[in-house]
Amino acid sequence: MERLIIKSDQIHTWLAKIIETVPRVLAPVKTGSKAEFKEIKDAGSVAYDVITTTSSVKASAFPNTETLFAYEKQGTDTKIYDVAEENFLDTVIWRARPCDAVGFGPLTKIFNWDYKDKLYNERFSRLVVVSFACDKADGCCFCTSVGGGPGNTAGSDIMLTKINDKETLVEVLTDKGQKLIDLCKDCFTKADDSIDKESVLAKIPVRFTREQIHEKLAKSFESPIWKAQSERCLGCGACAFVCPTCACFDIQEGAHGNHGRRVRCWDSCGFTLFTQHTSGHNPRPTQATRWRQRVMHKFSYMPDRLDIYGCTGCGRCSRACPVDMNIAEHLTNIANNE
Amino acid sequence: MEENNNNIFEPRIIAFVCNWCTYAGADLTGTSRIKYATNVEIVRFPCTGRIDFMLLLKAFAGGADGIIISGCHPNDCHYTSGNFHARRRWMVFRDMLDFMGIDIERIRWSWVSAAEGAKWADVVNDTVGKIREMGPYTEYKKAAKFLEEEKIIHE
Amino acid sequence: MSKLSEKAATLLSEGTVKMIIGYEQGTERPRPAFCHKPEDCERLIFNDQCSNNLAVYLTKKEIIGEDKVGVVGNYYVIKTVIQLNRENQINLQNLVVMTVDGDDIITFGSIDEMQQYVDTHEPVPNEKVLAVIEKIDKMSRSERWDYWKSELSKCVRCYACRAACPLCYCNRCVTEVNCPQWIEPWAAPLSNMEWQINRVMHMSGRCVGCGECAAACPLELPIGILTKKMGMDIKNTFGGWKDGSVLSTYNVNDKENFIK
Amino acid sequence: MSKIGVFICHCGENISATVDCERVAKSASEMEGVAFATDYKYMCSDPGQSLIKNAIREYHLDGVVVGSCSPRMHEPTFRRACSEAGLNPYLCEIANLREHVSWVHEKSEATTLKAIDIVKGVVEKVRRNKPLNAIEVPITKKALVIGGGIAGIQASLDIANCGQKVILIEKGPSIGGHMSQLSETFPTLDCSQCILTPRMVEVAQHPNITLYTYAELEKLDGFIGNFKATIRLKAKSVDYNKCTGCGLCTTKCPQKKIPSEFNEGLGTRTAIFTPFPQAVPNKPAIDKEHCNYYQKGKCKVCQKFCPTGAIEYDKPDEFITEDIGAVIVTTGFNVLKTDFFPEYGYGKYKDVITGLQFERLASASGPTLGEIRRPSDGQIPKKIVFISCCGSRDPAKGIPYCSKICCMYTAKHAMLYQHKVHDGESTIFYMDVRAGGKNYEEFVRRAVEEDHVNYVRGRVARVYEKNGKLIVKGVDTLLGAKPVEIEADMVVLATAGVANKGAEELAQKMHISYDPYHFFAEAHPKLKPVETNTAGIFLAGACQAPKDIPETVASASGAAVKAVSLLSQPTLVREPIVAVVNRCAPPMFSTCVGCFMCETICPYNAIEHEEIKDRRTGKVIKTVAKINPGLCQGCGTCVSFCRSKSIDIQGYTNEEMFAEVTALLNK
Repeated sequence: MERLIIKSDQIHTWLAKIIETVPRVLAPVKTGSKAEFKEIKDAGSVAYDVITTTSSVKASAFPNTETLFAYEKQGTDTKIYDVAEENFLDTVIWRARPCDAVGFGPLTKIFNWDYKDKLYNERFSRLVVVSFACDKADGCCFCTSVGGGPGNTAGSDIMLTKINDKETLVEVLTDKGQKLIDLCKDCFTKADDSIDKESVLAKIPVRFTREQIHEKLAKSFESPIWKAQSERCLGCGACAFVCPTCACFDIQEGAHGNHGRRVRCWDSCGFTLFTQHTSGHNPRPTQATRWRQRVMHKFSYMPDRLDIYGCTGCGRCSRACPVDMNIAEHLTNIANNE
Repeated sequence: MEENNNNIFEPRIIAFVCNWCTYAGADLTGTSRIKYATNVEIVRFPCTGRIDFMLLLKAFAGGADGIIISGCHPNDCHYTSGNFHARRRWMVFRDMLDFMGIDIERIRWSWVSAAEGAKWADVVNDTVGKIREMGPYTEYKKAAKFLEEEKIIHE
Repeated sequence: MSKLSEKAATLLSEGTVKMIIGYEQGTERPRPAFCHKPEDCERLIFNDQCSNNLAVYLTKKEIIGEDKVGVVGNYYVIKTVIQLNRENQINLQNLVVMTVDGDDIITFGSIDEMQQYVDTHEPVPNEKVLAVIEKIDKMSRSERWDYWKSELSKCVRCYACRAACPLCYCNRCVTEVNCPQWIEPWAAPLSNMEWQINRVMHMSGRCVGCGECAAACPLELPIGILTKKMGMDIKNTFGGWKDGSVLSTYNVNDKENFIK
Repeated sequence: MSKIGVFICHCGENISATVDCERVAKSASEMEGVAFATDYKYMCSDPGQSLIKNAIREYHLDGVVVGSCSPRMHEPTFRRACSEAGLNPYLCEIANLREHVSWVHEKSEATTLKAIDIVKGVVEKVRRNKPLNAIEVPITKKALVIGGGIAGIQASLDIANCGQKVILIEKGPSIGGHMSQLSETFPTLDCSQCILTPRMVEVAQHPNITLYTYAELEKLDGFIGNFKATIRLKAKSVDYNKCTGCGLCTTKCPQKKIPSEFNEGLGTRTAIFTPFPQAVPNKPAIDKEHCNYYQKGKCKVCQKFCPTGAIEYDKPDEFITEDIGAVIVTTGFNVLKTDFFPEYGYGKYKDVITGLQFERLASASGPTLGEIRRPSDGQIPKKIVFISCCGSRDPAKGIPYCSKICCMYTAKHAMLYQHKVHDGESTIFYMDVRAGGKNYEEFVRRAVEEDHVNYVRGRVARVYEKNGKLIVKGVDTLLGAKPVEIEADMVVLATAGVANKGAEELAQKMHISYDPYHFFAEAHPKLKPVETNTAGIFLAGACQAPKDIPETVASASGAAVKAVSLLSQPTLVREPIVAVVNRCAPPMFSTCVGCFMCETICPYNAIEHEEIKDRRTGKVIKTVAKINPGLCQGCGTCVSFCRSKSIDIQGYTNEEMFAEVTALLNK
C-alpha cells in the first residue's frame, strides 16, 4: 500500500484523465436537493458537497434490472442467447464513500455463497472503487457502530482523504487502484508519514456494536419490539432499494410472442408479496415479521452463515424512509432492549 | 411490415370496438363491399366500457402506430351506459397521456353505429392516412424495448 | 404536558380508544407515532411540519385491529377519512378523528363535520408544484415525453408512493397482477411510466392531494405533479366532483369533442 | 400445451377471392399451440362442420378457431358443431375473415397477412379461453305488450290463447289503433271496424289479458325473463269501476268543439269523451287540456250529471310495477300531416287532406257518415286528385324509404270515391305503383279498368287555390313530360308513414336500437325480423317500418310465438358472458377490497355485497363484491374499472383480451 499526496486542484486533472481512459465513470451527480451515482463525461459534474447519494452504488455490479438470458422459439426448438459479459464496461466508481466500498463485501459473499453468480462477478471484477473519506456526517450515519468508519479503506481500491484545502491524501490500496494512479503519475507525490488522516475525519459516535446486536437478536425473535418499531413502517421497498448490501431479487419473464428475456430485478423483504405463497399462506404475515426479518438477516443470519454483517452504517435506509424508520435508532433500542 | 415495396410507411393500427355497434358497423362495411386500408386490425369487446386503458398502452408498446376506439353513439349503448363510462375514462386518460407527452393524436376516438358501414371505412382510411403522415411511433417503441437496447446478448 | 397529549392520554386512560395515532418528533421532521398507553402520549406533537397522511394506517388491520382507535391528523387526514368512508374502508364507529387547530383540539362527531372542516380549511396550494405544472404545460409534446421519460426512468419501483398513499389500500395492486402481466414488474422506462399512469388513473377523482406520494419518493421524482395535474384537469372538465370517483359515474352531457 | 384446430373457410369465393386461404391455414399450422389447420370451401356446410367435428375427435383439440364470416353470422353454428363433438362451445371462436378482410380489401399480400394476423390473435385468445356453461335463470310468465293497435291486439290474443298472461298497455283511451280509423281495407274492401272490433272486445274479455288504457311505459329494468316494468296509469278522471259507460257526461259537456283525433281533425269531440262508439273500454276519460274545470277551475258539469258518481277530478297519475318475462313493442306509426308540404300549401288549404283523413271521410262512422264531402264547404267533390309518395322516396325530404302502403290505399281511396260519387273523376299521380302482395295487383287493375281511375305517372309540382278550385300542376312522364294541370275540388296526399313521436325515447328506455328514421331496429333484417338486439324484447307492426295490415298481423303473431316460446320454457338458458369477482385462498378470500365503486358503474344493479365469514366463529372477515349472474348482462364496464383487477368477464377475460391484442402485434 502506497500513500501519496495530490494537490487538490490536480484532482480534476486526474479525474479528467480517468474519464478519458476508462469506458465508464460513475460519480455522484446532483439531482434536485440530493445526489445519485451517474455516468459522468465531465470531471466538473461531480457533486462533492453531499454526504452520500440517495442510492448506493450497488447497481454498478447488481443492476436494478438485468437480463439473464434471451430466448427465441423456432418451431419446436428454443434458441437461448446468453449474456455477453465481455461487453460489460470497465468502470471507475469515483467518490464512493467508505460505506459504499465496504458494501461490496457482503454483496460479493451473497453472490458467491453456493452458486457463483457469473453476472455479478463479471460486473464486479470490472469495478475500480475510488473512495473519499468522510469529513462530515449526518444524524443517519452510524458506520462506526457497525465496524466501519469515515476513513475505512475496506473495499476501496483507492482512498482519498482531504487533509486541508490544498492537499489530499491518496491511499493506493490495490493493483487496480495503482493503474488509475499510473494514468496521471505527475499529479502525485509521496506522502509524508506524519500525515494523520484520522484527525480530519468526521466524528461519528459509536452507539452500539454489531456483536451486541447479534447477541441480543439470538433471544429476541419473539420480542414485542418488532411490532413496536415497525408500527409506522409502510412496507415499501425504499430501504432495501437504496441499501448497499440488500441483494434480494426476483426472476421475471419478459415474454413477447415467440421471443423474450428472463430478467432479474430487485425485490424487497419489506413487501407483503415477498413471502406470499400460492396457497394464500404468508409465513411473514405482518410488517412486524418483515421488519424483524430485515434486521435479523443483516445482523444475525448473515454473520452466522456468511461471516459478514449486512450493514455498512451508511444510513441510506433512514434517509429514504418516508416515515423515518431510523435504523440506527432502532438498533440502539435493540441493543439496549432488556 | 413497416414499409412496402414503394417505401411508403404502412402503419399498424389496432381498433378496439364494441360488439353491438362498431363491430356490426364494420360487418356492414363488409356486406356493403366498401373497400378500406388493410392496416387496421379489429379486436372485439362486448362494450366500449370493457376496453381497459392499459390495453391501449399495450398496443403502443407492442408496436402499434395508431389506435382506433369506437363504440355506440351516446344513448345507443346496448348496455345503456358503457359508452358514457368509457367516454369519461378517455377524457381523464387523454389529459394524462397528453401531459406525459404520449401522442394522443395517434388515438382516434369515434362512435360508429351498426348502420354506419360507410363511416367505419372513412374512420379507418382517415386514421391510416393521418398516422401514415405522422410516421412510426418510434419513441414509444424504443421505450418499450428498453431491455433490447442493451447489446449484451450473444448467441 | 400539552393539551393534545392530555386529551390523548385521557382517551386512552378512560378506555375510549385503545390506541392513538398522531405525530412525534423524528430524526429531522415529525413522523407518525402510535400511543398505546397514556404515558406514550407525551411524545405527541402537532405542527405545520406534521405532513404524514396518517389515514394510511386506518386501512391496515394489523395496526388498528378490532379496537377503537383515535387519530390526530392534519387536514389531509380528515379529507382522506371522508373518502375512505365513501369507499367502505373504515368503520367510523371504531374511530375517533381529531385535529389540532391553534390551541384547540377538534374532535369530529360525524362525516358532515369533517366535510365542513375540509370545506373551510383548504390549505394554500403548493406554488412549486403549480410552477412545475405550468412549466410542463408550456413544453411541446415531445419535450413533455422526454421530460417524463427521463424522470421516470430513475424510478426503482420501491413503491413508496403506493405505500404512503392512504387511498392505495388494495390487497392486491394492479402491478402485482401477472395474469396478464399488465405492468412489467421490473424497473424500466416504460413500465415505470405505465405504473404511474395506472396510479393516476386509479386516483382520479379520489386523490385528496396530500402529496405524500411525492414526499415518500426517495428519489424525489415529480410524481405528485401527475396526481395534482389530474386533479386540476378533473376540476376543469367536470367542475369538481363530490361523490368520490369521477370514473364510476358519468354525465350524459360530458364533452366529447375528441370523439369524431 | 394447447391443441387448437384452425379452420379457414373459403366461403365459396367470398374469402378466397382476395385472401390466400391455403396460406393462412399453413401459417396457422405453424402457430404455437395449433395442432391442426386446414382450409375448406364451405366450412358452415354439413361436410365442413363434419370436418371440424372429426378433427376435434382425431386430434383431441381443446380449442377451435374458424376463419370465416362474421361471428355475428355463424358463431352459433360452429359452436354447436364443436359442442356436438364434445368440445365446450366457448372454446370455439371466429376470426372474421370475410366482413373484416376479404370483402373490404383487394386481393394482395397485405390482405392475406392481415388475415393471418387476425387468426393469430384469435388463436392466442382461444388458447386462454375457459370452458363455460350456460346460465339458467327463472322466467316470469307474463308478457307486456306496448301499444293497442292491431299488432298489439293480435299479439296479446295469440299469447293469451297459448295460456300465458299478458299485460297490454295503450297510451290512448281506447285500443284499436289506426286500423279502427280505416274505412274499408284493401284488397277485399271489407269494413275495417267490422273485422277489428270483435278482436278488441275479445281483448277486453280475455281472462289472460290485463288491459291498461291511458297508460305508458315509464321504465323498464331487468333483463330477458326478468324485466320489471313501471307503468304510468295516466289519470282518466273517471273511476272505471263506477262508470257504466252510459255516455250522459259526453252529451252534457259544454266543450264541444275540440278537434277529434280519431277523426283526424275532421270532426269534433267533447272534453270528456270516448274516442269512438266502439271504443274498448267504452268508457270516457277527461282530456285535461280542454276541460273547463282543469283549465279554469270551474264547470264540473259531468260530475253533476253522472248517475254513478264516477267522476273523480285531481287524481294523480298512478304507477304500477309489473314483473314481466317478455316485451312486445307494437307502438305503430303515424303519417305526416299536410303541413309538412310547402308545395301543397303547408296544410292551409282545407281541401288538401291526408289519406288517413280521407279514410275518415269514407268511413260510415266518420264525420260525414261515409259521404265524401269537402272539409271546407261540405260539397261533394267532383274532381279529386290523389298524390302518392308525398314525402316518401324523397331523400330531399329526409325520407328515402318507400312507405309501402300508400299505393294500395290510394287505389282503394280512388275506388271508394268512384263507388260513392258516380259522376266523379279521380286522378292518381304516382311514381311507381307497387302492388306486390296477394291480390294486390289485381286490385289496382280493377281500379283502373273497372272504376276508371285515371293514373298519371309523374310528380305534382304544386297545388294552389284559384277561384275555389285547387289547381294541381304536374307532369305526365309517360307522355314525354307533358305538363298536366287539373282543377280539382279536393286533393288527397298519400303522406309518408313515419315513426311515432317519442319513439326514440321509448327505445332508450328499453335499450333497444332504432334506425335513422327512429323506427325500431330488428336484430336481423331477414332472420330475426321480430327480435330486437335486446333479448326478450320483440317487435311487431309498423313501429319497425310502415306495414299493411296482413303484414302487421303476421309479424304480431310471429312476435307472439317468440314471446310464448320464451315464456313456456321452465327456465331461461343464458350465455355465460357475465362478470365474476375473483375468489382466492384465505386469508385474502378475494382480491376485492370492497370499495364498491363498481356499484355505480353497473347499469343492471348486478353487483351485490357478500360477507365472507369465519367458518367457526361466523364473524365477518371481509365484505366483497359479488355479481348476480342473473342480472349481469356482460358489458364488462366494471371489469376495466376495477383497480385491483378483481372482476373479470367470462368470454372476454383480461388474459384473453390482453393475449389477443399483443398477439396481433407480436412477431
